[in-house]
Amino acid sequence: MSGPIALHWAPQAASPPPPPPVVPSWSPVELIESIGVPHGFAEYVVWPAVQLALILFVVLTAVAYLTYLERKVAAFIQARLGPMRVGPVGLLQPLADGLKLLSKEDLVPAGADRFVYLAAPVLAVTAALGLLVLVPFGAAWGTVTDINIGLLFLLAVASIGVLGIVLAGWASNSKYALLGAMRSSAQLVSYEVALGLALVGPLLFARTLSMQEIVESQRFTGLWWVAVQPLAFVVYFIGSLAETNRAPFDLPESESELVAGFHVEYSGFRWSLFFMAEYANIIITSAIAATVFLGGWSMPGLETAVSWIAGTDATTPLYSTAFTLLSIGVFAGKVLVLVYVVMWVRWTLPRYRYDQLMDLGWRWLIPVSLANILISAFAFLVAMRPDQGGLLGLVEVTKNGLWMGWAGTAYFLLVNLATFAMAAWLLAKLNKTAWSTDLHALRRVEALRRAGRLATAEEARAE
Amino acid sequence: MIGFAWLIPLFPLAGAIVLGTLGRRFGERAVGAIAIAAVAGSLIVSALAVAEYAGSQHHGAAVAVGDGFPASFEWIPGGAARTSADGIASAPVAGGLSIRWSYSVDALTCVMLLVVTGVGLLIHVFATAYMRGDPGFARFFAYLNLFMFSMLVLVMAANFPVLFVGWEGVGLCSYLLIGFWYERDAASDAAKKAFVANRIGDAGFLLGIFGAFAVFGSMDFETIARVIGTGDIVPDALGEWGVLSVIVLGLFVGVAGKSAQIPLFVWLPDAMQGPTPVSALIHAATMVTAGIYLMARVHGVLLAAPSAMLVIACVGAVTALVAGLAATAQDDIKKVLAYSTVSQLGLMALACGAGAFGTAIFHVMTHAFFKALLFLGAGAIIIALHHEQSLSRMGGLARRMPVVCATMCIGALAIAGVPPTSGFFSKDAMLIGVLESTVLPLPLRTALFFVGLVVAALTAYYTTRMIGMAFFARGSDHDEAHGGKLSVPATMTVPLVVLAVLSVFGGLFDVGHWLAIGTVVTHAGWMVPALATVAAVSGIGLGWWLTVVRPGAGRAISLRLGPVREAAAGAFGFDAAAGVVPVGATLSLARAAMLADVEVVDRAVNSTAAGTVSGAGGSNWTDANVVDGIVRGTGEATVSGSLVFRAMQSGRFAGTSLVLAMAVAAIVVAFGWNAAVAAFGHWFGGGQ
Amino acid sequence: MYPDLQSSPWFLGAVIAFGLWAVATGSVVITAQRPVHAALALVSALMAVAGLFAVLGAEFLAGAQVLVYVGGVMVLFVFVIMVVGGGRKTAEVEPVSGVRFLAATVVVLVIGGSIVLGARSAQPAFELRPGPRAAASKDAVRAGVSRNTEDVGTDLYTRAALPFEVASLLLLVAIVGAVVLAKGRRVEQDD
Amino acid sequence: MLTTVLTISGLMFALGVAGVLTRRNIIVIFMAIELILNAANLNFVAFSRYWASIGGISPHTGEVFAVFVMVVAAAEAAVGLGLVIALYRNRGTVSVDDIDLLKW
Repeated sequence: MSGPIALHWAPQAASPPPPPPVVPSWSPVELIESIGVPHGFAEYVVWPAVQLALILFVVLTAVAYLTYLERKVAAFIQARLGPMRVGPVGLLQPLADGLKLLSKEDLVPAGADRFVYLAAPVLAVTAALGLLVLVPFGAAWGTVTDINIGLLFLLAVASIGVLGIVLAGWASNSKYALLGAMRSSAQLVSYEVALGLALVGPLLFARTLSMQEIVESQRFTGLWWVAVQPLAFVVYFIGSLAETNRAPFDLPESESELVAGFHVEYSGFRWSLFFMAEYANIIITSAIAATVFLGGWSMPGLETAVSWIAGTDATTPLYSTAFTLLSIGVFAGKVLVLVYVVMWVRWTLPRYRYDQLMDLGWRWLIPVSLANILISAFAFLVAMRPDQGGLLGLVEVTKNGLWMGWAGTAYFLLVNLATFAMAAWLLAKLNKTAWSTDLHALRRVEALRRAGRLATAEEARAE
Repeated sequence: MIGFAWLIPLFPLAGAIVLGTLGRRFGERAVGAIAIAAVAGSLIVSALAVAEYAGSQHHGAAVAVGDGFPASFEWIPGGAARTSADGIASAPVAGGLSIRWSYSVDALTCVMLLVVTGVGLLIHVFATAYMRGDPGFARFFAYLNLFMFSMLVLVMAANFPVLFVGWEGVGLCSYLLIGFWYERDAASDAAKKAFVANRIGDAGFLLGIFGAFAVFGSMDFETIARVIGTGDIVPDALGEWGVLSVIVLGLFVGVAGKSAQIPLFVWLPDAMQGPTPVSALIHAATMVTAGIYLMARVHGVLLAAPSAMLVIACVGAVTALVAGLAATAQDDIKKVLAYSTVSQLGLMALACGAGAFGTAIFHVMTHAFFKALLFLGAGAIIIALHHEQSLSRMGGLARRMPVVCATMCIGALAIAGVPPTSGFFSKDAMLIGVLESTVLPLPLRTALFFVGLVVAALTAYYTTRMIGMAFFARGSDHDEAHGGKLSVPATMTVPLVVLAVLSVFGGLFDVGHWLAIGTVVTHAGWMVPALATVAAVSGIGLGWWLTVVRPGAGRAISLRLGPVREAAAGAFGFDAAAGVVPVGATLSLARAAMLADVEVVDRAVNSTAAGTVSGAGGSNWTDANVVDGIVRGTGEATVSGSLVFRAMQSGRFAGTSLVLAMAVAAIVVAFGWNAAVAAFGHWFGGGQ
Repeated sequence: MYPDLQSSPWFLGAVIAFGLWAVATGSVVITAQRPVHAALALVSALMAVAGLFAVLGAEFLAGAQVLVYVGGVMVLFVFVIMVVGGGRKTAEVEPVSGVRFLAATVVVLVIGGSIVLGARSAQPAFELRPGPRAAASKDAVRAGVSRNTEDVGTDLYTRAALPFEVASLLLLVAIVGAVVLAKGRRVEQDD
Repeated sequence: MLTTVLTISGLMFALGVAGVLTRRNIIVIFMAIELILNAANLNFVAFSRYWASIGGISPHTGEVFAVFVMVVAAAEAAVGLGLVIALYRNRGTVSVDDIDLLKW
């Protein structure tokens, strides 16, 4: 029984957390002001207008070329060439498609609710494009605006898109469209829960809802949250596939069953609005994933690269421009990789059956994300410094974000990998005995039933 | 980590809930893993908490565990609650009955925590092998985890009510586990017997608690100890029977129920109907020592009532002696161990009565090690021999189960008190504690000391007899000739080996000295150790000679002893009396009740019936003329009245809601009138 | 940027604009002939209220309003309208006409008028300010950024912990109730 | 400033009451009730800001209240719409004027 045993291990005691990473201070607002525009007007009207115009142009072009990319990816996966005729290697194909769609007639079916029918695609595309304001495309002036409830706002506005789909399906006065809309709304509402819950895990580490600050928090800690929240990332990714009605969850628009689902009656430009909304949604969910899980525009070595180009003085316009453009490039790269994975999945996996879809959502993803939140929160609480209410002192909450040493990093990596493994094991265990996923057992039960029916028929005949 | 000690009971509780609700969905491996993980979690947290406690400065003092909901909260509020200005209710004012759910950790709790979780973990591991293939596998571990939860609550409780919750919880689990194989009549009868015996004890225990609250004004152990420490309460003198003595005797009735003292010990031998791991964990190592723990916990109160302590010491000594004798005559291996447990508990009660509480707890610890070891070894034998429990049909197992034999021999040496095993140190300390007691009068001290010596010799004898008959005797059904080695899985042998090591070296941790409550025993002189060693060795020698060297002589002696042996096997009539006395009393009461029923009640009923028949005739006329007239008149009046009222009951939402809104408008106008006049009166030409 | 905004005329302008929007679409809710149109108008009105929340500095509430009401409750409404075939105009005149309409109008005028007049008679000292939140600066990452979500969360999980749990229980009960109600009895066909 | 918000909420409340009183479709009545609840929420937030300006209680009490109102509204919508579906299934109508089972 010697002296007190040191249970509170504080490896950070020797090394205080570093200062927050540098963010350049110059912004093109100064450029606009220098030609005589008043301050507030420049900052709140002119510059955002310029940014929005740029972003809309870039994103809409990207959407058009995503259709091209999708066709190419599909073609390569199926050992074909894909569009090759219009332009070099088919590069002008989206343009041709767009012209075709614009020149088609805008049909309204008989018996449709005209106003709702016409408004629904606009609602869907507005909900999708409205989100672009908040996506942190890059550092410094690479973002339109950054509000304190950024992620919440993104989720909220994204949820409006459901209304567009439901109303479109209903207003078409067509059974295929209605069925597609019903499926879609049920699917979207179900998976929104898992999606939102999955985002809570990384938020524990980011400690903010602001998109830009989420990126900054990862920069500060020097860790992408996917490393400490792999389970949440997987759940989020699956959920985002379902949210964007992508294969293998494309039941609302499955061609083979419902012709095309909720937009079967639409034509021409309004039909293309739905497509724009779908692809914009893919970009945005991928952007959110990149921001929350993959470090957003940040990248190890980004500052070094900038300093090669523009020196180390963070206040110069050159530094700011180089930093912003490079960070936008990094972000675009991450988003493209995710979008590519989405397409890859589409052309690789077969479609889920409807009850399997609901099973996956309610019985797997939601419990898993709930468990993830619980375990992560507990692990976090245990790891915090004793004076901040924790136990082990592996992580410290500073005003710039979380600070953890190698021990803390290792701790969180281990805990979350263990969570991952445990969740998979437990759910497999729990769901194994459930009848609806065990097709083998189902078939056996069906055979037994048939035998029973035969037996009763025999008895009846005997009487 | 003491701040997180409230987690300790929660792990097994979570395990119990998970296994109780979902357990049937998991396989046996998963169930075992969850149950063991729950206990292991408790063990880890306990170990950390104990390490921190031992390393800290508050030696001996109790440390409250945490603050806030799971650790400490207002459980049964009482008294007047005060509400502060910021809307947050503060603690109730002092003076009222306010019971908090709270834990505390002190040295005593530390010892018990380690013993309970450590031995519990080993037995859980053992049980996964023992219960393999049982249809109630998940249920068994749910109960076992629930028991761990209750036991941990019991040892960590900071006041009587919380302790009582744990006390009842372990009783419940004991009941459930004794009757685990409820389809056997014997098991369910034994469970009921244990339950009833414990109820009797609990009645006394509750009276003791109420008395303590009445006298000390609080149920917190710390407060009670403080009140006694102030000297405001005058302790009873020896031979005086004040209220303190009554409280202590009340508590001791509870102790007798839980820790199997005369006359309530009868349930413990029957409790062997439960699965063997249960016997090892609950009915040997942990639950039955709760009574000893309780006496150590409130030793301040006990020390203030020396005459009651004298009773405790005497009851303990008699229990030890009677059970020791009974153990020598048993044939069922588990019953031998059961009576041995009763006997050892008697010794511990004797030590408590003598004031040597620390040594009693010391013996609780060492006893947990070697008795759990012996029980688990017995369990291994029983499983290997396909549920054969009769000693006379065993024999020659030493070759066939070498590991079990070796570990059980170590356990037997330890319980016999052969130096230098742990049993030697703890038993020796208890004997010295009795001899040097400052509570008991001198001649009684010496007499009780010699009773203790006799019990030690008896212990050595019957343990050796059991080991000899099981492992070394020849010429039985299970001799070497009948088969080769019996396979014992590693999940069984590993706990056995660990417990064997603990049984040998457990004596090094002299917790009696560390706890320092009651008489602190110092190992000085050679007299008592020498006597104890002689007693042990002679017992062993006799046992060995009668069972292995000359088994024929042993059988002849037991034949010659005839009726005495029969009496010993039935624990000198206590077992039978437990059935006869209450049953006889109930029967005569029932006979009296029947007589009263026939003579008084039936007569009254018959005459009432006659009166009713004659009254009915008159009633009939009144009914036809008066009542029916009123009823018809009411009906007609209702029909004509309804024509008016039905118009208001349109059943429509619209009308109803309009009326509702009108009422709201009226209220708004009525309440807002003055304000409206004040603000807008000038619009209408009035007011200011 | 936040305190500036609130003392500027833009603030009052925004409140009035959102208010007009809310009231205008709110009146469409109660006059629209088809339930779907009423639902769309209600979505718009709820968005306007969310905008008011945001202007008043309750950003979290604004987000929650859109997420819960528009994304959840209104989808449910539209879903149910679709199930019960509410797209058709009802046979009767909507809203009702005649004496009931007159009575309802009077009642609404009395209640609404009293409330609005009462509100207008409020003390001029009733001034809306951002409150101690901006000043408190609970280690705000950047100066001027409101920590509204964190503050509401702290309040919700500390002072209002018990109501929060009760509310969760209420939701659970509502879920079970809704499932039981909407599932209905399985119709036994015996012929 | 407070008066502006209170006036808006008063108007919304009145609109809600008018909807409840004059509509027949039970779903639309539910929507009108949502209007009333939102008016109440607006009041909560406005008074919350007001208290924030003069201090005293926590400035977020109103917002916390509004959160609870939302919870109740969500629960009400779930149960209420479940009732509507049950009603429609059993009686084939959602007009409150046709549902007069409670009459004598």
